[in-house]
Amino acid sequence: MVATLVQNHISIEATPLLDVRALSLGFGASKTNLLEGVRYSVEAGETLCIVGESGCGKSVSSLAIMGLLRHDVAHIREADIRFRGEPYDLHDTAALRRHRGADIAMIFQEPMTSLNPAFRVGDQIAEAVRAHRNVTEAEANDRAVNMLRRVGIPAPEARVNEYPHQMSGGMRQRVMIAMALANDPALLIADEPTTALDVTIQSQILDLIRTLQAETGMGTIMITHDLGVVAEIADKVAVMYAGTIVEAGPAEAIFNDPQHPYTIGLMSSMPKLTGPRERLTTVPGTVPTIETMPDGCRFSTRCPFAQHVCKETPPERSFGAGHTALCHFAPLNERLERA
Amino acid sequence: MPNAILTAMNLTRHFKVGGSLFTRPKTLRAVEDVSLTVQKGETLAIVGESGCGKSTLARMLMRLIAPTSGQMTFEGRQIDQAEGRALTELRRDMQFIFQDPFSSLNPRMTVGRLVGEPLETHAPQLSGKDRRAKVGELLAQVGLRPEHGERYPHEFSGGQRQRIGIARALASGPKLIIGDEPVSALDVSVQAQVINLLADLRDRLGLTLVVIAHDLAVIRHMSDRVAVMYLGKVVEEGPTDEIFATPRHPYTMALLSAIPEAEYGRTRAQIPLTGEMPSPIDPPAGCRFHTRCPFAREACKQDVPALRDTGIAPGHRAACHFFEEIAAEGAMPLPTGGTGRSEAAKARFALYAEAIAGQKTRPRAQP
Amino acid sequence: MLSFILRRILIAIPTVILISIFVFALQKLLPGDPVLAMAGEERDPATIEFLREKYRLNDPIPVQYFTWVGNALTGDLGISLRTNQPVTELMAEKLPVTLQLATMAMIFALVIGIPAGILSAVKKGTVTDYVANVVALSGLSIPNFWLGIMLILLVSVKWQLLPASGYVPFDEDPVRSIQVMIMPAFVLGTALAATLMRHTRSAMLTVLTSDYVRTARAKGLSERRVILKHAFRNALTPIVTLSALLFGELIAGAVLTEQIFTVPGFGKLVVDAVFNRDYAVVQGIVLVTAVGFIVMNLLADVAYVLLNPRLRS
Amino acid sequence: QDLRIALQSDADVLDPDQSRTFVGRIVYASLCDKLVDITPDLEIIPQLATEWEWSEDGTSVTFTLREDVTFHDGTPFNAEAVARNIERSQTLEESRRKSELSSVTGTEVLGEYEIRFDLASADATLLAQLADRSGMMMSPDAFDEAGADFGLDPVCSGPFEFDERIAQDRIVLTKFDDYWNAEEINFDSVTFLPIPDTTVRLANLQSGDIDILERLAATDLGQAESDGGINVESAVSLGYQGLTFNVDNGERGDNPWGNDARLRRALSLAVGRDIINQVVFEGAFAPGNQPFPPNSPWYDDDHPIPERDVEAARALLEEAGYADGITLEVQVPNTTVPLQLMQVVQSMASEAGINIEITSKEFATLLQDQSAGDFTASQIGWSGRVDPDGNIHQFMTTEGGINDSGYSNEEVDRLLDAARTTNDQAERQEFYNQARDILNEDAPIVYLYHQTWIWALDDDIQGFVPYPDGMIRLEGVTLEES
Amino acid sequence: MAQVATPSTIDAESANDPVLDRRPENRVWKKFRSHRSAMLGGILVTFFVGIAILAPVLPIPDPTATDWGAVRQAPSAAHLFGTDEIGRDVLSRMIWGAQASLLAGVVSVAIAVLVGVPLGIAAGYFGGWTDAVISRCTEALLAAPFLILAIALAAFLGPSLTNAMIAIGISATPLFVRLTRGQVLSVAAEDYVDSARAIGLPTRKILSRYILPNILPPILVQATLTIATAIIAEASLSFLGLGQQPPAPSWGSMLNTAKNFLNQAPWMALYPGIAIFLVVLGFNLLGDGLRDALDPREQ
Ligand SMILES: Nc1ncnc2c1ncn2[C@@H]1O[C@H](COP(=O)(O)OP(=O)(O)OP(=O)(O)O)[C@@H](O)[C@H]1O
Ligand SMILES: Nc1ncnc2c1ncn2[C@@H]1O[C@H](COP(=O)(O)OP(=O)(O)OP(=O)(O)O)[C@@H](O)[C@H]1O
Ligand SMILES: [Mg+2]
Ligand SMILES: [Mg+2]
Repeated sequence: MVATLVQNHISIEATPLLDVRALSLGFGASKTNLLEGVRYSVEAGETLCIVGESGCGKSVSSLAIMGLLRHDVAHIREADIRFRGEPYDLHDTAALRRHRGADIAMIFQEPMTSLNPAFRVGDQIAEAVRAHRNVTEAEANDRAVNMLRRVGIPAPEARVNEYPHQMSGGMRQRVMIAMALANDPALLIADEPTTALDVTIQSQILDLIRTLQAETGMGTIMITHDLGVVAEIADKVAVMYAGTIVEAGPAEAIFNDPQHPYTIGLMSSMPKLTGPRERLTTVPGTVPTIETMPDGCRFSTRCPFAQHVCKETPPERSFGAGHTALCHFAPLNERLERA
Repeated sequence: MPNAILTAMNLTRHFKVGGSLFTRPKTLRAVEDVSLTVQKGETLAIVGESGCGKSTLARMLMRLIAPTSGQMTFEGRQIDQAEGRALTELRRDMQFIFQDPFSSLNPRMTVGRLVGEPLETHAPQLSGKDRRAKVGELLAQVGLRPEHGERYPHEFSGGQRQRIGIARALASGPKLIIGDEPVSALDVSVQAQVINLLADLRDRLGLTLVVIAHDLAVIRHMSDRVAVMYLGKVVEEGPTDEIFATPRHPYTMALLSAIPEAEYGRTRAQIPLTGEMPSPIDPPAGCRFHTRCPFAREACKQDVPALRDTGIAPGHRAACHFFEEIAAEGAMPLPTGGTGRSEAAKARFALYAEAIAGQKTRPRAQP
Repeated sequence: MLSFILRRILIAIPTVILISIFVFALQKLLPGDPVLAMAGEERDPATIEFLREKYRLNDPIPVQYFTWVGNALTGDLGISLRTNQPVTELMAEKLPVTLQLATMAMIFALVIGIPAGILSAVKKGTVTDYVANVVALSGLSIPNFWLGIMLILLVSVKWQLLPASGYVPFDEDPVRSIQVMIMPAFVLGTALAATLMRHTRSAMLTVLTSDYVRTARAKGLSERRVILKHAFRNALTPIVTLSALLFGELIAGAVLTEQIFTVPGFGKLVVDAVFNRDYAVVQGIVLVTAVGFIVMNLLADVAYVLLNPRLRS
Repeated sequence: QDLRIALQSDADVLDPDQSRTFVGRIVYASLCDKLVDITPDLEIIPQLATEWEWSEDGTSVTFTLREDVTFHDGTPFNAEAVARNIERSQTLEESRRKSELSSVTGTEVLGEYEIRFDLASADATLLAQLADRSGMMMSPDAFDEAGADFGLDPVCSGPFEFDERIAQDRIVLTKFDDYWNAEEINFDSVTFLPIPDTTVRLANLQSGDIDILERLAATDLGQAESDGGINVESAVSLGYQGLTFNVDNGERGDNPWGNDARLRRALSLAVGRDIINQVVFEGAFAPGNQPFPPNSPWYDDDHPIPERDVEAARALLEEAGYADGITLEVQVPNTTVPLQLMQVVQSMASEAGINIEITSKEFATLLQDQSAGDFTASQIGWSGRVDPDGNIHQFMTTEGGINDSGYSNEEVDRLLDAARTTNDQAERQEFYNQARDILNEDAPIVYLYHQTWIWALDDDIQGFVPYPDGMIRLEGVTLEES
Repeated sequence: MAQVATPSTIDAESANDPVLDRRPENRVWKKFRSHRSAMLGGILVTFFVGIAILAPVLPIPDPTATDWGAVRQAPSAAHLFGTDEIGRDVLSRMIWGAQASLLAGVVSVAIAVLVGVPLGIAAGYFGGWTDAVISRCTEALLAAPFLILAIALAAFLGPSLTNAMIAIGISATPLFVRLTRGQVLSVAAEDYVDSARAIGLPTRKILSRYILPNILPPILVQATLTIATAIIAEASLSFLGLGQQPPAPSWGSMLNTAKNFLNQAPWMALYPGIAIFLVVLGFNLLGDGLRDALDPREQ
């Protein structure tokens, strides 16, 4: 099964696995879109990291793709998405449900609360299998045991019969991963899968995801705001600020050659483990709320370089090899000078 | 120790837990026999995996919970049994910053009242007007505006709320502030704001800080000294630089090696820790770390290691039977160099830092 | 498990003692001489004096109390002043009746209240939600006696569908027994259904926003399965606890309902006993309902534990 | 064939010697025969005793008994049995019949079926007592064995024998095959069902769940009559309803209303008894101003029911010194009819300047307060007795057992005692009339109305005879399924 | 404590901060007004409170004036809602009865809240013996049948509307004790309560400023539900002669009388029944709205 999947992925390599060309949506009565023209793509076998501060819309965008946003509160205003080259309709609930858990799987940030406390973990995994495959209960249970083994849980035959509360956070997150991968999805969306965990456990989980990805060739979207995790795992990075992707590109380019002032600010805010201990450079101010969202560049209220022109929608500038940034002045060192 | 402001001797705290409907309660040894000294004016950091007893220790130091056994002194006064007036006074001199800025502010009180409340208790002689002025001052001190006093906590972002918490802690004019993971709940850009703020306040007001965290980069950035905890015990302590450069306890090493570094291509060989952290309800005998220690030997299963001087730097101590041998094996892997930023990128970072510091820029005439 | 139950029983003892003292204090507080109520229209003084002696009503209250407790411990709750029947026998006769009524009412309440609560939570803010809430509130605000009589007039008199009142023991004729009990159970169940509906709704609303429900959806499960299996299973816990608390209300409500439909159960027994100052019966009933209440709560706790894998280990 | 009868409440203990409720007596009518019975016109007629003869001075009476009677347990009925019954009624500690038989000093068995009762003095009320619970004959063997618990399984000699009882649910009696008058009895069993709510009682009849109900609410009359499947029968009761004033019962008797009869008479004048009857009882009850209803032979025609006269009432108030009006607190049982009644009275009285404050009380409380003298006025009534003495003596004589108003008048005491001891109807009537002259002036009780017993029956029921005592006698009653 | 002017190094908040309306009362009111069902509830309750207060000046017949010629008359132009069993105007009695019924509902719930909440707070916050004693008494009270409790209290206090309210209040108290205790247990575990202890705030103030305001919302909701029960309980109590004394009207006693005439005069039950329903609905909608409006975290 693994083999066929890998083959499949080779045959469709030309088109990205998931190609979000434009995604805009708003909540409730608000006219301003929370997500504005979000675009990114991920290919099979590749890891895309979405970074950005808390509340910028990372989770909302992935929930939208999963079809897990409530239709009565979230209004999708624009959605041009392809999955494996085919149009992917965010309004077709039935189709979304077929995709969910089968081709596209998701794991969430909170391992402690994301598993149903009332059911055995084995049943919860088996349920995911049976939702999409026509298998017997016994087969589904076997699959559950196998999956637990694959995510490195010792004695999986016994563990399937345990309840979530009997497991530690790290184990639960592994169960979540096992559940997400139970149907060999083509795409895994991991929404801050390690934020709630210790560094030692975190590195185990990241290793696990990496290994599994190598085995099955699935594409991964990893949401995080921990740049350390990004540096470790990402092939590509998309930097999100207030609902827009302000910069995207190969991981190396983002780390070593960031273009957008926000990306630079973010990198500067990280305390370092080596080198001299200097006062941290920060991104001053706070993120605008949806009501106070400025026109044009959304970062303009906090950007130390903001000029009048920033009231206009910034152009997307390209810096080669898929590295783009939305800024009037990128590259800064070329377009700006000291006053 | 003439300069010690807070000392703790053999602090222990047990909880009765479980006692579920079926079983009798078990003893959870959250903190076991911890001794610490905090010097006036220094910043002491306490690190450790979650659940290792950091918060319990902090709350004990703050006397929010009583120790099961052990002594504490504050400026030479015995405080472990303080009650009533003595406790109120202690709380003027010693303040607390909570981990979660979202849950630690009463959602139904305005910020002004929240910050003014410690004044009400500790400086009752102040008139209402003076108190309001003082609250405005405090808010300004943490980078908020006095008008913000009329608003409710939920109208603020996480970073702003943490500032409110800090303003509140500063209100009584404390000598020592204990922060229980004051930045863990914040994301990097906000975290940086709060870290800078704390550093400024410490420098300006001459505060002593005890900071709890599990992010080692944050620790390294903020502290003078570090104590590393594992499963209720301090396993290593010493000056920050020594701990990061020459960690001696295998747990400290593992912790340091597991931190992903935010630099492209920079990696470090990991010291793999197997298994999960044991439960404090039933801690392993001997060295508590032996179940996960890659260097564990027979002796570790029986003998409880004491904190010993490492001889690397004054005050650097580790609780491991074999740290000399492990160090000799050269076990602590060094990070690789990373790919490094381009010159253009470095220029951009410099430009950014200058702009933040107030340097104006203007668009270059485009070619 | 056993030790848990034992501990709970130990905790309940002071409650029972408190209740028994309370009931005895009542005797002192309540005006209306039981003997006067019993002596008949003529109120012959000799009879009155004799009855006082016979039922030891001249003893000081504490003496009466300890006599009663002593007898109660041996299973003797005295005899009814009104019919001369032993109280235990009377209660043994009435208990199945009220149990049947309460059970059927509870079933009604559950069958109506829970689905309505789930529906209105799932459809929060829609017309369905409003309608369900309004119906629930009307269930709460229509007095039982009113609803009861309306039902009798419509169902029994006008449409002649069900017997108007009375009782047929279940073991005698199950079908008829249930038929007779349908209306009273429904009336008793409405207010309960309303309460259950409101609570189910709020429990479901909490659960529906929880992470594990999101997880269930992310697995691609059908909405039906997400709601009925994942969400409801967890919303059930508070509902079970509540249902036990509602037992008290059920008994209180049974008083009026049994009166209207002439169901010869506990409620009717207690009303008649109170009005006739038949203290032995009042005391017996209060004691038994109190114990019943405590047992219900105990069962709820056990169910709570059983429903909560976390507490089971 | 089973006959189902709905009663207003549950009977108490089924031992004629211990029993005290009205509904209990309805059950006995089918369960226990008495020495004598009454006609609808209140004449005493034979039942277990075929004839009786008074001695000259009225201090003894000799009964000849029916010979073909056995109790339900097979024990034969004879003079010996009667003697033991009387003895039990007089000596059983729990017996509530003692005062009713207080005039009987002893019995003498004269033959198998002949017995003489010896009396302390002439007692005109005795036969009427023997027409009720005091005259009910129980199997002596059964009561000897059961003692005070006889009521759990009563054994008498009536047309039906006891089968089972479930408290508050039903009492089932089955036909007694050896009944002396068995050919008059047409049912295999009779079931009594207590159904307190009048609306529900009627609903049960309409839905066919029962065959007969007693005490239909007057307000339901129209509905019952308009229902083609229901017949209604009625009889004015022997009892009365009124306001009892505290004239001299304890400290609270010392109040304007207790001290000044003019006030009480003013109130009596202020209320329109016809209006009450029309508004509250749809005109079905009988207005009243005496302990006996106007259709009773004992009614004193010299004091007819007064017309409502607000002016006269005001004048009396003024005369008593309350020209500006006066307040009267009345305690009322907290049930629909009394409350409705009192609100009507209240409304009418207010027009005469009497401000009535209604305090509704739960019945047991009301009764206690009343007997303890803790009241000013109390709305209460009396279910009535066959003999006139039962409606007046114990209420109006100084030592009367139920003289809650604390009324005391030597002349009245004398007249009422005298009326007891003569068997001459005309002479008794005269005593009562003389007493009435005084009592009408003093008005310790203001009588308002006499209830009418209303039975609603399935129209398949034939042969039902309404009796003023409110009992249901099943001799000759038939049910023909249509 | 050394004071230094705000250092420039600390990020000052940008000056143009947009918060629409600073005053909390205004915000609560605004939120409340935009809550459609809450407004409906408010209007219903205001309407009934209004007629209860205005009863004396409204152009309606005397609620106790009897008319022997018009007993149990169906609604007509003369009597819009018909007349009752002794010829009184049902509309007028309904309007006057609003007073007694609303009072019965509100006052008895107020009693239950004022007694139950402090006890619940004490039990929940102090725990130990205080909790044990309060909890046991509460359970005992919960287990005792309402009717018996009510009769005893009625008898003890004497029959009147006030005492009926007290009786209902006392029997609703255990519920509030329980609810409050549970809430306190969860609120007391919140960080902000610890933060109050950390600044050395006395217990008294912790209870009044930290615990009380935060446990209020569910209590508010329960209170509005209990108002319904209380209005109906007044009816049951007037059945025991405990409630409003005749001839003064209350909806409960009107319904109680009406039940005997459901066949002959259904309007006697219909209108007070509808009034009770509307008031209960009103209070519940109001409660839902208030809870949302008072919660600063709720949008
Ligand atoms: N149902 C909703 N209604 C209105 N606003 C919403 C809703 N859900 C999310 N939001 C808003 O959308 C914004 C983006 O939320 P999102 O969860 O995507 O942030 P995030 O980037 O994942 O942050 P974090 O790192 O904290 O998880 C937030 O400001 C949030 O308040
Ligand atoms: N009140 C309490 N009752 C019972 N157990 C407790 C209590 N407080 C803490 N513990 C337990 O004590 C241990 C140490 O907890 P503590 O909160 O001090 O850890 P921590 O190091 O602060 O963890 P984190 O990083 O997650 O905040 C944990 O196992 C915890 O479950
Ligand atoms: Mg998120
Ligand atoms: Mg902690």
